[in-house]
Amino acid sequence: MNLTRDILDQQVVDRTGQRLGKVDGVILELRDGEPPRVAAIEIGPVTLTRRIHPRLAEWLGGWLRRHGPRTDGTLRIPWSKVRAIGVDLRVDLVADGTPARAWEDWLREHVIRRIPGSRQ
Amino acid sequence: MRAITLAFALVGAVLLAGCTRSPEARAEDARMKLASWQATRRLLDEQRARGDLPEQYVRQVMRAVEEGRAQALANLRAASAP
Amino acid sequence: MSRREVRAELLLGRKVLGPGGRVDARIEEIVLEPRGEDYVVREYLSGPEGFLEEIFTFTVGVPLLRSIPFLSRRIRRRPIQWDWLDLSNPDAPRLHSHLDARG
Amino acid sequence: MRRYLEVALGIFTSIGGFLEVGAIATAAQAGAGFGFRLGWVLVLGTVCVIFLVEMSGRLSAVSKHTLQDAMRERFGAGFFLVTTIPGLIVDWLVLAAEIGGVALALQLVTGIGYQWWAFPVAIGSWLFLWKGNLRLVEDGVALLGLVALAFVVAAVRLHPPVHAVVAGLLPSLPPAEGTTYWFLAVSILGALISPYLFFFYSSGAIEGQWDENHIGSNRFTAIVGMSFGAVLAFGVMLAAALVFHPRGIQVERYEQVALMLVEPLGRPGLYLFAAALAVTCFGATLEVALGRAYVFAQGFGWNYTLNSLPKNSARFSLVYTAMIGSAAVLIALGVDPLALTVFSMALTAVTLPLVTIPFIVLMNDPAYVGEYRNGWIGNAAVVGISLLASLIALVAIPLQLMGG
Repeated sequence: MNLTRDILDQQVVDRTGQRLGKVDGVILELRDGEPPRVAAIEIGPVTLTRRIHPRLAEWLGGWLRRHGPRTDGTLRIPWSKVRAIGVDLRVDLVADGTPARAWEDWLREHVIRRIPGSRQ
Repeated sequence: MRAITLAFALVGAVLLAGCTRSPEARAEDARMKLASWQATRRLLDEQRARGDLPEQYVRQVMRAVEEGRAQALANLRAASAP
Repeated sequence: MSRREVRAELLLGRKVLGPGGRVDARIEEIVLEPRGEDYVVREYLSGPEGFLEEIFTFTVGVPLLRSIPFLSRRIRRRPIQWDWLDLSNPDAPRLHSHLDARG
Repeated sequence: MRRYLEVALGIFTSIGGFLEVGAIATAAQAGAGFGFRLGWVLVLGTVCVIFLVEMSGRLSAVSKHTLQDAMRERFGAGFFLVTTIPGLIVDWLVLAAEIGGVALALQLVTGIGYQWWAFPVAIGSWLFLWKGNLRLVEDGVALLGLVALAFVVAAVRLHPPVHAVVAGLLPSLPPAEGTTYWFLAVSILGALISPYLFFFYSSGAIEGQWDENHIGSNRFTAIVGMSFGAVLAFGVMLAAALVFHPRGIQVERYEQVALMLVEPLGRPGLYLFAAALAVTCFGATLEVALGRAYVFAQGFGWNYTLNSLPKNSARFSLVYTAMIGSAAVLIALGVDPLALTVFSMALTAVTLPLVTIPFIVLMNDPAYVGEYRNGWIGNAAVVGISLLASLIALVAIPLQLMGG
C-alpha cells in the first residue's frame, strides 16, 4: 500500500456514511530500530494549509480559534479506527460532535437555519 | 453607477496606452464604430416602420445608439487631437 | 524506546541529502506494509523529477515513447529503504552516511 | 427512460455551460465582425468540449470519484489550494456576467434597467438551488432551453449561403485587422471550454451514481449534448453574420443583438431572444454556482448533495449562496454586462490549462480509469487541447490589451 496514492487526500467517511473530510495529514511514529508506524490520520484546514505554508496555517488556526465555534476543527483519528480503504476511507466513528463537524454545525445553527426554507 | 465599469476601462486604458496603438488606427476604429451605430439606427428604423418593435424596446436601443455614438465621437476627437 | 512523530505529508517533496550534503533524491511516495494490526513504512520512493515528467507518465504505456532514454530514465522511481533514511530532523531528511540511495 | 435522464444532464450541462452569455456574446460578435469566417473556431471548441466532457464522465463512472476529488487526491493539497483561488475569481466574474445576462433579458422585455433585476434574478436562481433538487434543475433548464432553438430557426429563415458557411468551417487567416479576429477566436474558445462545466458534469455523474455500464451512454450524452449547444451557438453566429455583417454593425451592446432575431422572425423575435438569453444564462448561473460549491465541498471533503435539505450540507449550501449573492452586487452596481462577459471569458481562457493538463495524468492513471484509460486518440486529443489551452492562456490578455 502506498501512503500518497491510497491514504493521503482520500475522502474520509464515518460509520453512517457522512463525509468527515479529506485525509489532510498522516502521522508517522518513529521508533528506534523499527520501521516508522502509521499512527493516525488528521483532518482539518490547519493541517491542510500547513502543507502549503506553515505561517499561513498558524494564522488560519488562530483565526478559527477566535471565531464561530472557537476551534480550528482539527480531528486526529488513530489508525486503529480505520476500517476500510477503498474509494473512500471508512473510519469507525460518528462524525457528529467531532471537531471536523464543528464549523459545519455552527454554520447550520447560526446561518443556515436563519434563512427561510432551510428545513422544509 | 458606472464607477466600476469606469475603473475597468481606466485600468484597460492605462495598459492600452503602454501598448501604443497608432492614432490613425484608433481614429479608424472610432470611425467604424460610428458607422456601426448609424447602421444600427437604420436597421432599427426599418424594423420599427414594419411595426415589429415595441416602443419601450425602441427607446432602449435609441439610448444605446446615442451613448455609443457619443463615445465613438469622443474617441475620434481624442485620436485626431495631437 | 523514544517515540517521536513525523508528519508524512510534509516529508513529500522534501529533498533528501546524500552523505556529501548534496541533494540525492526527492521523496515522492511512501510504501507501507502491514505488520500485525499496524502499517509500517517499507521504503520511500523518489519520484518523477518534476511536473513535466508527471504529465508524460502516460508514455510508460506507449512502447515507442518508452524507448526514448530521456523519458524512461526520468520516470523510473528509485526506492530508499526505511532504515537508510535519517529522519532525526524531519525538515532535512538525509541518508545515513554509510549509504548511497542509488543502490 | 434512464437514458433520457442522462441525456438531460448532458443537455443541461450544454445549455448552462456551453451556450450561455459568453457563447451568445462572442458568437454574435464573431458573426457581426467577420461573417462566417470564425465558424471553424466554434467547431474546434465543440470538439475540445466533447472530448473533455466525455473524459470527466468516464473518469467519474469508472473511479467513482468526481473530477475535483481525483484532482485533490492525485495532485495533493498544494495544487488544490493554488488552483482554487484563480478558479474562484474567474467563476465569480462569470457568475456575475450570467446574472447580468438574465437581468438584461428582463430589461429588453420590460424596459426596466438591468441593475434593478440583479437581486430578483439572484434570489430566483438561489431559490431554485435552495428548494429544488438536481433532477428539477436539470430537467427544468433542459426543457426550457429548447427556446434557444429560435437562433437556429432564425438562421435558417435568413437563407445562409451554404457554400460560404462551409468555407468558414475551414481555418482561415484573418483579413487586415488581425488582433480583433484572434481575440474573438480566443474569447469563443474561452466561452465554450468552461472549467466549471467539467466539474459540474462529473459531479452530476456521481450524484446520478454512474458506473462502468454508463460509459457508452456517457459518450452519447457528451456528443449529443454538446453538439446541441454547438448548433445553437452556430445559429447565433449565422444570424449575426447575415443581419449585422453586411450592414457593418458591430455588437457593442446587448440591446443591439435582439435586432438580429427580429429581422427574420418579426415581433416575436425580440421575445424569443430575451427568453433564450434568460434561460441559457439562468442555467449557467445555476451551473457556475453549483460547480464552485461542488469544487469546495469535494476539495475539502464536506458533505454535499443537492438532493437533500440545505441544513444537511451547510457549508456546501453557503458557498453557492455567497457566490450568487456577492456576484449580484456587481451587476446591481451597474457594471456593463457585455464588457464583463468579454473580460471574464478572456480570464477563463487564461485559467484553462489548470483544468485541461490534469486530464492527461488522470485519464492515463490505471488507479482511476483502469482498463478504460485513454487510447491514443483520447491522448492525442487531450495533449492537443492542453497545448492549445496553454497557447490561448498566453495570448488572451495581450490580445485584449491590444484592443480586441
